[in-house]
Amino acid sequence: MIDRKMSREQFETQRKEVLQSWPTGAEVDFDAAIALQRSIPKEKNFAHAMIQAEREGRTLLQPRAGVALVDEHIRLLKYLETEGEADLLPTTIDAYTRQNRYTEAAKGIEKSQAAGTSLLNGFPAVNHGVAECRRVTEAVSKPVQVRHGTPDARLLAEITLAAEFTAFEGGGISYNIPYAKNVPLRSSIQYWKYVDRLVGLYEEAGVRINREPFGPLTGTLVPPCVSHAVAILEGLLALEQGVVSLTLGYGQCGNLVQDVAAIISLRNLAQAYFSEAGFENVELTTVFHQWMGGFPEDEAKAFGVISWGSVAGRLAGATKIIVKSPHEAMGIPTKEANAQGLRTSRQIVNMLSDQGMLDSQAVQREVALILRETRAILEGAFALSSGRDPEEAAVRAFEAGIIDVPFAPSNQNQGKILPMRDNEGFVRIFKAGALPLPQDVLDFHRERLEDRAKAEGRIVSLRMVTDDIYAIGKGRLVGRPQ
Amino acid sequence: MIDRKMSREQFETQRKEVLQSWPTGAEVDFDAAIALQRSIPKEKNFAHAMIQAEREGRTLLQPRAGVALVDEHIRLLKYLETEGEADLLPTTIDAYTRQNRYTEAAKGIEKSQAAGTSLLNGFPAVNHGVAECRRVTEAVSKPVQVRHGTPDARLLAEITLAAEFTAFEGGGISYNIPYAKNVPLRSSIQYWKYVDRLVGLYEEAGVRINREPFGPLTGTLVPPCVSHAVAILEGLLALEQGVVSLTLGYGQCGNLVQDVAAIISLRNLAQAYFSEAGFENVELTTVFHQWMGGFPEDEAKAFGVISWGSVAGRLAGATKIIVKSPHEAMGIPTKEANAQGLRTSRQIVNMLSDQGMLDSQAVQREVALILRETRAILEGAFALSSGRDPEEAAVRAFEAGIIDVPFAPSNQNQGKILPMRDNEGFVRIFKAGALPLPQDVLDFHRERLEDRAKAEGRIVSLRMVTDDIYAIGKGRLVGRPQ
Amino acid sequence: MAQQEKRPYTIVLGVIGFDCHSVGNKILDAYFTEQGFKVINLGVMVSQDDFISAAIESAADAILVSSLYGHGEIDCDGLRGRCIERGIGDIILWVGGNLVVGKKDFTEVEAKFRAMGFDRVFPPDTDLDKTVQELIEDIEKRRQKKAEEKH
Amino acid sequence: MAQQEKRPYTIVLGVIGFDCHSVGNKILDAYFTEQGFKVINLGVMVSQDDFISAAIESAADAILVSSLYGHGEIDCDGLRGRCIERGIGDIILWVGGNLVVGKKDFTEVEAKFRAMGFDRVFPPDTDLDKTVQELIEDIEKRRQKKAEEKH
Repeated sequence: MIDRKMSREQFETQRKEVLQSWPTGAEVDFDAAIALQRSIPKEKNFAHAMIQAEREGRTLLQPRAGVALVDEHIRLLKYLETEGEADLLPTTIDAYTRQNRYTEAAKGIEKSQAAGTSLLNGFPAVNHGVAECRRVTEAVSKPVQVRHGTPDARLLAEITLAAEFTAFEGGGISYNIPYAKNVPLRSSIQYWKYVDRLVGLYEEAGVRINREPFGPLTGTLVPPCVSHAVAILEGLLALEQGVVSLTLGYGQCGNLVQDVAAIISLRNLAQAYFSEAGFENVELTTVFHQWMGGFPEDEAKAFGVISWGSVAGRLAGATKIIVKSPHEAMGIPTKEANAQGLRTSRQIVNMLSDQGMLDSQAVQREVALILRETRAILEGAFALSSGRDPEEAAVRAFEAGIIDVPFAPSNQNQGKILPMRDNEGFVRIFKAGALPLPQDVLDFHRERLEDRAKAEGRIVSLRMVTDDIYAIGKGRLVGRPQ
Repeated sequence: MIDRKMSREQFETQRKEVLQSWPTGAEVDFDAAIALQRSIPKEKNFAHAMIQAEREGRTLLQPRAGVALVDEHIRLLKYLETEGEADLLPTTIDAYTRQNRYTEAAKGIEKSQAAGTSLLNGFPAVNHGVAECRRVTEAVSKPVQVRHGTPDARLLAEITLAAEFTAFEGGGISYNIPYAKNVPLRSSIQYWKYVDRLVGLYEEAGVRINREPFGPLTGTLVPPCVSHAVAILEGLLALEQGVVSLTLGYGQCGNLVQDVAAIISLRNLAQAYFSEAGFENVELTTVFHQWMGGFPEDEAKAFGVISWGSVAGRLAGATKIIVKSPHEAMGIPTKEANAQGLRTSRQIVNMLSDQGMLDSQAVQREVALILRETRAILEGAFALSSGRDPEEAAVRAFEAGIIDVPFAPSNQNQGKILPMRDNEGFVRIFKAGALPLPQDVLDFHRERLEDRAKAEGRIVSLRMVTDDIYAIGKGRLVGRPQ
Repeated sequence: MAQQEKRPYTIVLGVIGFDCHSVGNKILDAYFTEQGFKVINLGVMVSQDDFISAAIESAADAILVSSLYGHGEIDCDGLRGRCIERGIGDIILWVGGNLVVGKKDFTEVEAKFRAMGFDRVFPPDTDLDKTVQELIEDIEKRRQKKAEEKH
Repeated sequence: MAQQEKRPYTIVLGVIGFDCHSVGNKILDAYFTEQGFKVINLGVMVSQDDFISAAIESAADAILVSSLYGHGEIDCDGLRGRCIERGIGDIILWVGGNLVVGKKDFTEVEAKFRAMGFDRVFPPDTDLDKTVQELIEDIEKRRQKKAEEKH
């Protein structure tokens, strides 16, 4: 096993720079942070909540939420905790902070104060600083995670972990490719190595912080093998830096068999690859994201989409589900709508919690397929690196299009693959680009798509992809001609 | 095959009496009714819509709805058709009419006119008469069914079928045992023989009317074998009188495997028993009722229950689903809430319509169990009759407790059986009364209940039954101790 | 007097009008029986006069009326008056369930049924463990008052 | 003049500010290209000046701004003024998406963005087949006006 941990010296050199990049960085005192984190009761530690749920076979519910001002944000989280019955709380970071544009974020805070309502789409944690952020975590009784989409989240991690947040979403691939335009993948992976090392340092000091690579990527018809390949690589990168509590994610595709098979295969792949790489003491858990694509505008229909996500997430046995709201089509929800989405999901998850996971021959067949596909991609990626280095593998695989995320904004991504639903709504691959899938697998995908085209009396075409993207918003799974 | 059709002479003698029992009976002109029914376009015929959906593998959606006054009722149905996107429309009859209390219904109409809002819980079709009822069916573009709960629905059937309704719910058992206190079962079966014969006469005149025994019975933890036994007997009674379009029903129990197995086994049993009795040209379809028990008061949670019902109904491949509304806990919904329930269900059914039915070993196992149980009950019932007469079998089976419906109000029912959920939420039998189930089946039920009791650290008891009845309303499937 | 206090609390249960919702009624019966009450359960579809006759016959402390089907407003109208006419005007009258057609603000519903002469009005999700205490208190108060009147 | 009319309709597309929602942008690009437009697609995270520079370089008829992340109100403020300053004050400016934080009445949102100088404002579920006609009409009108001004 090759030790790829960032050296303490290297870390401290960067740290100085990171903490000086914005005034609030000066508030970070690592020793004080450790002491504070140690004093947090177990039930407020995210990693603890996740592994407990996993062991007991429970599925936890977590919303997304964040507003510009601290007191408003506290009110929001408290509401989601009481009225929404959330098991886990989020703090979603605003888009300016995600791009390290703290000056713009400051303007957003000011404008929000003036307008009396949040004009930012999230909570600008860096601008607020450690002491103010701590007010958030201390005001609530549930564990709180930082959720964002930040290619360089080093300062954000320093500030929020010092402020008693106990979980941090993201990764060098999953918070670059879908969230940036031209940040070199090598850079974002380096930034995230820092974050993971920071979490590793907390771990070494006896504080377990949960890390969660962002599973859904672009959230738009991403085939499970693509997001699984990214999840495994990011998982390895995190474990290499000393992370122990790791949650791997997947965004709902909509076909129940595929969604259940995706969570089963994700666990299976993670265990195999992590163990092969020598990581035996991983606290592995999973997260299932309710449908990330377009939603129906009608709230009653949106409740249907939310419920379906909860059904699939629970029947797949995910450790937690990230919940949408009936306002999804309209952007950021009110706290009331957010709590409604949580309560609908709660009812579903509770009613299903006594019932077993879904298992069927169809699920087993699909699991076998996803395993083969993901292994083909990962082995294709590792073949480009020496010593199975996940960083090198990721960078070169993206360059070569061996990993290719559909509809991603980043110029680090080839963007040659195109997904499409088959006749039963499974997400299949229409254009495979340079994905190194076995020929019989590619043939299988093509056959399934031809079946659908035949059923619809048209030829397999780009138009079908567009139809699929808008289908759920228009009330269906497969985008059929009207 | 023994011909048990009511003779035309017997029918006409009764008819005279029936039509004289309230002034609006005089409006019924059978020849004119036939002519009118024949002129209805195909797509407004309920039987046609059902068999088309069955053949195409689609699942239709139907709400419950009815108010006191004609114009208000038309507005309600038109709203459910346009804003609710309902495939099939109902006309739910008020509780006074169900007990043939037309004088009280008249008072309800008056009070409703005075109050400017409906004080009746349904549409008093008999009081309104043929011409007024026809205004309802002619104002909408979807097929309309009469839904009620009337032990003696002879006049109601005459009036509504003459007014172009094309489907009529109910049966001599299912509209007595859960809906009356002391109407002799033999009487209600006779009343319904008349209704079925009337439908047979329409059929002979070239007009197909859909008949639907009421599947859920008391809607409260009814084991599938009990409701299936009733459905088969009522199906036979209807077919004997010349009914062709027959929809058998089942009310959601809440465990997915059991619910899917229930619909599969219901189809299977119906085909076998009907064919054995010599009925080969039956247009058999199925109806799945979303959860009929207590609902959560919170609308967001109610949306979860509604969605779960739609998931189960669709994965079971039911021909239609009867839809609840988010106001369910509060009684009769507004038209807006009713349409919301429909749209949530629509989104679910549409998203699932491309996906296959659920099949798994667990489903197959449960199907086999329900088949054995139902056959045991039915054979026990038939053993009490000569020539496998379903009427005699039903009457004697209820007397003997061989068929026994939990929580029914009728004194015609022994009320000795008690159902209870097992640890996975399957409805099992706690007290079997005189149900003639094989000993190994009874042992299996008991074992499953003991497993649950063990998991909950208590003994199997009546308290668990009560807990189960309120569980979904309180946000869970199994009523566990807090 | 001591003997009188030992008399079990006696209640008449039933679902009024043409309502055949039997599940809640069976549960109320089982619950109050378990709590040591003497329960005269008339089941479903009970008329006003049947309630009163049963209450007179059993010398009941209270009549607990259920209505689930939305016609409660019509069915319950005049019940207190009928009780007065038949000589049990002071009986405890409770009503609970889905009392009106549709989703209405409960405080309005409560006001309406209190105006009709019901002592307490309950929504369908009432917690029985809390309610039973109120019922005992109401009964004790009524018995005490009756006892005082006798003296 | 005849030649000028044959010039393809040229539009600049992009997602403004620090918004990286790329799916809709890719679909708009594919759609307008298929419809025969010349599409200059700047992708996601486009600044106001980038939009204007691209429009000047390509002599574009219109700028179609997308914003999905709720910061549209901050990001779009002043775009028309900047166009005027840089000499393309008459360019067609469209904006669409989830323009503000949270669920707001669309007519209010529309009024707000029209007041900022946008010619048309669209919700996220806009039907492209309808919109393309409006765009052609707007462009034709602008070209005609420009032609008339020259004479």
